[in-house]
Amino acid sequence: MAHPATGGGPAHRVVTLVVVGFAAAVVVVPLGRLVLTVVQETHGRLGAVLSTPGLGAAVVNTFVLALAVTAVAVPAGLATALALRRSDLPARRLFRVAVLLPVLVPPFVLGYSWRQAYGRAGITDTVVGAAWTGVQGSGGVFVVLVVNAVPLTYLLTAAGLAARAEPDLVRAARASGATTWIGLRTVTVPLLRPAIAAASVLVFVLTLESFAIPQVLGTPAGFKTVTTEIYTDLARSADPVSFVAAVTLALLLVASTAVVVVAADVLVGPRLRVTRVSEAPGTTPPANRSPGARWLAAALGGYLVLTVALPMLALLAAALTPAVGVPPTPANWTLDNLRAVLDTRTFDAMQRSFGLSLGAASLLAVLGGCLAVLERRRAGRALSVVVTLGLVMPGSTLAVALLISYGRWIGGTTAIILLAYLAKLWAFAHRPVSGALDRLPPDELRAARASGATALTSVRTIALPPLAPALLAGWLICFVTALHEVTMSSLLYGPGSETLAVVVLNAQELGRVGRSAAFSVVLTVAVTLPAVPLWVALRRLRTRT
Amino acid sequence: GGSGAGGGSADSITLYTCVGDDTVQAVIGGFEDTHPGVQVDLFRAPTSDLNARVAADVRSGGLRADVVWACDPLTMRTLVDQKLVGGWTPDGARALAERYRTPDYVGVAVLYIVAAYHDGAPVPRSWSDLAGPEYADAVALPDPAVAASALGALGYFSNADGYGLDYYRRLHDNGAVQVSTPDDAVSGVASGTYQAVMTIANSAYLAADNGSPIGVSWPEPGAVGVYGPIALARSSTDSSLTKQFISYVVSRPGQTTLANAGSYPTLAGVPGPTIPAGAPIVYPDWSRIASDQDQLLRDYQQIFGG
Amino acid sequence: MSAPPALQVRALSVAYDRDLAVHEVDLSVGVGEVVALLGPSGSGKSTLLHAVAGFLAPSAGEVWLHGRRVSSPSRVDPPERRDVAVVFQNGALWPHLSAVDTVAYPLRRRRMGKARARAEAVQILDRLDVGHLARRRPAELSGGEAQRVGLARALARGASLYLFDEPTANLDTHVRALFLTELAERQRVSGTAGLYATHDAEEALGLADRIVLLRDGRVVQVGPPELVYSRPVDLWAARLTGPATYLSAPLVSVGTGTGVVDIAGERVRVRCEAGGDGPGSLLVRPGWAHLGGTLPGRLRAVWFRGPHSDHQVETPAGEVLIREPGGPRGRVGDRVGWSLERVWPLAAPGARPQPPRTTAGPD
Amino acid sequence: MSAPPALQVRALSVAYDRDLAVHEVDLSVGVGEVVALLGPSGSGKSTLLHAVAGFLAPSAGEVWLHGRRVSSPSRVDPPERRDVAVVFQNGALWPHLSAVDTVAYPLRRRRMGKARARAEAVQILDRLDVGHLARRRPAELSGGEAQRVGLARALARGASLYLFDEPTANLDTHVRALFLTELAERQRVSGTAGLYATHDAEEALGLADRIVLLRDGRVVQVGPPELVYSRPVDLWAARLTGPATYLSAPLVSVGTGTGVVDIAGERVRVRCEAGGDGPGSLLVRPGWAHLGGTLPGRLRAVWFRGPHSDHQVETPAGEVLIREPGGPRGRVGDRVGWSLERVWPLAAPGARPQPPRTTAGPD
Ligand SMILES: Nc1ncnc2c1ncn2[C@@H]1O[C@H](COP(=O)(O)OP(=O)(O)OP(=O)(O)O)[C@@H](O)[C@H]1O
Ligand SMILES: Nc1ncnc2c1ncn2[C@@H]1O[C@H](COP(=O)(O)OP(=O)(O)OP(=O)(O)O)[C@@H](O)[C@H]1O
Ligand SMILES: [Mg+2]
Ligand SMILES: [Mg+2]
Repeated sequence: MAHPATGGGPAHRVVTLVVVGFAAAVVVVPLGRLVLTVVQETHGRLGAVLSTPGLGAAVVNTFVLALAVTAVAVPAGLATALALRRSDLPARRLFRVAVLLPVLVPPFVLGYSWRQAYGRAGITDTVVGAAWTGVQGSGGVFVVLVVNAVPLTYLLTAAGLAARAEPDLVRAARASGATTWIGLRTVTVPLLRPAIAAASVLVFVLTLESFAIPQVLGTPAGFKTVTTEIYTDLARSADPVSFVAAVTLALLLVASTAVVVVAADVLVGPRLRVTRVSEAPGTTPPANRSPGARWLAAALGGYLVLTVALPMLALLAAALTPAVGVPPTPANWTLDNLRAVLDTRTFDAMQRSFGLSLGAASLLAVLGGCLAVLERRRAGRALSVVVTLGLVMPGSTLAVALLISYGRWIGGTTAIILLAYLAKLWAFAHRPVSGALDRLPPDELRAARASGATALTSVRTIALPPLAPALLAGWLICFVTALHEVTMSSLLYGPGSETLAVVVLNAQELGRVGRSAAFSVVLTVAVTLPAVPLWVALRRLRTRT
Repeated sequence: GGSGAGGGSADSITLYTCVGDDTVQAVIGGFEDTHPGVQVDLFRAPTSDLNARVAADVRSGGLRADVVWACDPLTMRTLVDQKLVGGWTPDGARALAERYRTPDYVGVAVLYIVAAYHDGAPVPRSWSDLAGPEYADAVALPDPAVAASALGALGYFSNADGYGLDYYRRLHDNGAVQVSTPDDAVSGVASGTYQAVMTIANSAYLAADNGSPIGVSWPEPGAVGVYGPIALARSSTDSSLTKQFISYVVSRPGQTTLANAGSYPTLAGVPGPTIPAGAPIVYPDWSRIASDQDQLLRDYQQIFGG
Repeated sequence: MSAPPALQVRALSVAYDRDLAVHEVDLSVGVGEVVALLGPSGSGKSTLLHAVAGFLAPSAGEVWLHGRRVSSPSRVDPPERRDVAVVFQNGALWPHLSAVDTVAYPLRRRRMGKARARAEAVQILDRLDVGHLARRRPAELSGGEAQRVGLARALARGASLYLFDEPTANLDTHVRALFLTELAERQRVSGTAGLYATHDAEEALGLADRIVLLRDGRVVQVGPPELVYSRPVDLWAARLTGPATYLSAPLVSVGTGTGVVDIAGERVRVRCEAGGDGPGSLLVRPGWAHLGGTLPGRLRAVWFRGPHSDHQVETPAGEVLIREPGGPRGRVGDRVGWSLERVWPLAAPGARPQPPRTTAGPD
Repeated sequence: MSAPPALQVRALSVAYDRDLAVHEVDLSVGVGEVVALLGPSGSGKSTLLHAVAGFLAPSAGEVWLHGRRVSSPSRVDPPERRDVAVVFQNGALWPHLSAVDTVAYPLRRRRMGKARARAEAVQILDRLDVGHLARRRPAELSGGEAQRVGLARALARGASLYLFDEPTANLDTHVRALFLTELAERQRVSGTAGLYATHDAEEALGLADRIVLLRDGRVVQVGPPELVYSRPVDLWAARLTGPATYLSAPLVSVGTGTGVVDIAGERVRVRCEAGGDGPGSLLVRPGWAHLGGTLPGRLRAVWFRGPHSDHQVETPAGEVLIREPGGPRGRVGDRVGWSLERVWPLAAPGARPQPPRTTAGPD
């Protein structure tokens, strides 16, 4: 619209301060410290760092991989969201939960589970004698990363859809002679663009910084990425040269991501936004079944079996057998691994982790909401980019940065771990909301203001409730990710602040697959149980689609 | 640094280490039993994380550990070079073999690089067997850039006659692949992904004991021994307590506890985990490795995946 | 008739989750005919249109287009396979498309080239006086402009049956006229038929060939405008179709086309078609009584309406509304004489009485 | 006046990215007064209301409420700090809130307890006949029902100035009446003022104390309904305010309140206030001429409009529209006599001629 009347109000200013403050604390300052370190300690060795053999290849690998994964995972997630939105889909509710399962598995375990499912001597190999040797190597890395990213894009686009039901817009297309498919292509999807953009940015960045899966499935085939390079350097970072090299690489990653994200957010983003006209949404039609639904369900089911069921099965097998290579026949079943995960020593770690994750996720939901709202103003956009940089920093580097910045005071406390989670996951909490917020017609906020609501109240009562799905989506991702996060906390923890992942995974070297598997099985159960009522709540919250 | 003596609370020291959890917990337990009222705060992480943590400490007010117990001499050397640790070793160290002693740190545990093979696969008698046709496309090695033990092996082979870097070239041509850590190698061979792998004895035996279908072989010219040194942090504010801890680890009771927990002790005469009778053992020349590790790694990466 | 009707709705019922919004409705629209669907808010107009368009599945009954069955509880042909164009009550414009692309959309769906489609779209927009806004998106249009774009989109569809849902709610008379002439043109040229949902009696009476009165999803009365206006089935229908007042006076005798009314003892001979289901009260339309005459009355209220003024007159037999051209004829409270020209015997008034403002004609 | 007016708009201009939508508008609404903002589609009504509500910042000029300046190019008080209630043209209902919660919203903002707010909300909804839909969300409401919820929300705000943007576009006469009586009640009780944007001349003439004619964002004329209707400043204003035809006949002499018109040689004495800026053509409203009389003419078109019928009569001096109560008086093509009672001298017709349907009164 024209010059929208700017009516901030003091409360609004407070929010701005809080958000800016957090952004500075968890992203700007640590990044700054890293830059400083590099500046002070690369005594012209930058050239040397950049000329490390294989680095070029790693960089190419990283970006090609990120592009490819984004190109495949986003459409896949979108398709899933559209499919699961159909009211006539059989077993819809089950699917809605199943699609999310991959998020629950820690990445490195996910990589392992795929190797066990499809690799040499894996499930398929032993059962039907068909192995996919490519699972170790670029192919495997790509596929598993895609599978890992689909739930994310699904959540984001689904949230976008749920934020505002507009049946009449599609009806208008149909009545203009558009088939279902054309209607999707020309109306539904274009209206989802902001959500799709949000998903794309997230997936892209997520792939750039992904470490565990390339490490587990890529390295054996000599497939290297920037993150694995960084890891290698860190391994020898007792030597200052290697340390600086690692940091330098991380900063390069951040810088190059910044370029991409800025391009996406500042240049493309605004174009994708379309101002909604607030009009009666059109009466919702009662559901009527159509034959296509059954096929859809079948396809979806197949996909889930291949990408979720089999790998999960492999995990379960590993969790129930005493050691790798022991055939998972009932005779060999044991609960040792599960016991090891659930023993008293891990118990308070588990409590701590749940508390930490709950706190982080909830805080993040608030921060994400606030930022998304600020983002409507121009200055906010910059912030959203900054926040995204926190996500792209490889976990280990981010942890180091935080230690350098705050270790002196809060090193080894849960506080610093919380900061790390905030820095890492803020983008997760923010992008879905901002993607969905774009569907809000300005007049609806005005109506609230004209009813006596302050800027903030109007956002709280009008803008956010329809975004409950988006917020919940963000919350869920943050919670789960924080729950099995290990890269950062294993570097940050101290006496009395060990997280569950640290105790269970890091304490036994990651090689002890049995326990790692048991761990993710426990996690899956521990998270799915509360997740189910959460999803029921979500379905009630969303303005009906 | 670790909370100083005279701090109101119970005396405590901080230990940074990368040694396996079982071992560390056991040793700490033993120490705390013999020294009532003392508490050891542990930060335990894989070498990479340990180093990163140290690096971060250094850049934010100095090392916050009193003791560092590393998994390989190389890491320790760099710390010594940065004047972070060293300058003292316990008297008990004299009881150790020469090769485990330096003025700044002493070796208190050993990792042996051995060959693990999947049941049914031919037993590798010599390291060079792994480059042979019966192991084509079925061998995995840990990454020397990540696992210091692997670097030790690299260091040894690179100037062992009959091997040299050419050995790795032959392995690679034979389809051998590189995994991240020795444990990855173990799970790989146990699951049957590989027929034979280069790994460390502890985790190989552990897997075998748990029933993994693998065997362990100490091939000619010998299993490569890589010792894990312990050292006093120069910044330690409570060195007396810290020194007591180090002395304990080196002492016979300490070494015994360590051995019972599944690690190979450095103190002669302390019964440790399995070492087949007459199994050959060799040791890399760390000073040489330290001097040209960059060159070594670069050459290695020319061959493997780089 | 020989050619099958453009639209035939047979015993159609449409239910939302809870309750029936359309109840066993029968109606048909002949080729080239415009039928107005006149009903108060919530009477089921939009629902009926949506069922015809194929957006909603009937819970009972059928919809036939040009002799082809397109909707039945078991089978619903998708909208794109019916030859209908829809104007939505809420506009339903696509936020991401400019006016020209919106109007070009149906053309493109007919495989028309992009350039040509846009050119044609601009023409249609021009005819509705919004050609200069072709590049604007809905958010940059005024209410009426948006509604016109919606109309243009429907016109571009070039269907044989048009479904209009309050298409002129936001249009001023001038633009309204533009649209109605456009519509008339199409009827003439290509025998287009139209089903026109509105709540505006005057509009319905003015443009439709036949009128269907809808009440709570049921058809109350069907017929040509004149008939529906002058012979409503009951008081409710009378009020819906325009200003209505009624005298509670006995109709002493009914002849052919005439009758005698007894008002406070005075006997008045009036026009009065037979067939009204009296003896209830007598419907009096504003034009059926005049100021000046022998009957006694007092002015209760007067409204200036531009071309004419409405006078609420209190009489011994109740209040009547009298419309006279020009300005007000006197002030509130004045005693006035009046005369009665015509009545229509109604069923006893069922609907609740309404505040005078209503009965004061469609405003 | 002693008390400052409820609303004062001073030389207000509002621009969208490109161009001015409101241009140096001055207007004021007294306490307890209802002013109608009458203008065609796109004339800037909504924009003006939005600027008054504080949604848009003026590019020039000021807005004063009860003697307090609330908008100027430099400073814009937020809407919640102005005592105004707004009814949006497009409803602007919140998809996630049920009707009752929507209406309770403004009450809650005034710190009213949840239970009480809801109770009160239901009352208001009841007064607009939608109490039974209290639990429904917008997606489950018909167009008119939704609009009523929007109205109820505004009423619940209980402001001293109401801004209505085509609030009755989707309402039938009955509901319209309910709303208007509610509005009148508030005016009476609490001296509420209203600014009422509409394109419907009849509605504006019927309900407003004063009328402001808006054209392309500029004020064309301001005055009480009668005046605006009978003495429009020009042909455009004449057409906007109702059915208008004009005779191109010389006004030979103008006396006090009367004049003599020469129609095809025949001299006719007519009512005719001075002050029209003729000599241009003569405005004739449908009520100003009558069928039956000495002047020659032929019926060009006839429209039945329920209470009355409009007759388009072709005369030597051009076409005139004559409205007579009751049904049509003759068929198209008939020769008819007619008489002229009153005229208003206009400026030379500037606006482009319009198709007959327009001039045929608000339909
Ligand atoms: N966001 C916008 N950007 C550019 N121009 C706009 C925008 N909104 C409205 N306009 C233009 O401003 C003018 C006034 O719009 P406004 O909505 O005030 O008209 P209106 O009097 O309300 O018309 P209607 O009766 O159709 O609602 C119109 O010409 C419209 O095209
Ligand atoms: N999705 C829905 N769920 C339940 N009831 C509904 C739904 N949509 C509409 N209704 C009800 O169905 C009835 C008919 O609605 P419809 O929109 O057809 O009315 P309408 O004649 O178009 O009214 P209006 O003139 O106000 O648009 C209304 O009572 C409405 O409340
Ligand atoms: Mg409707
Ligand atoms: Mg408007």
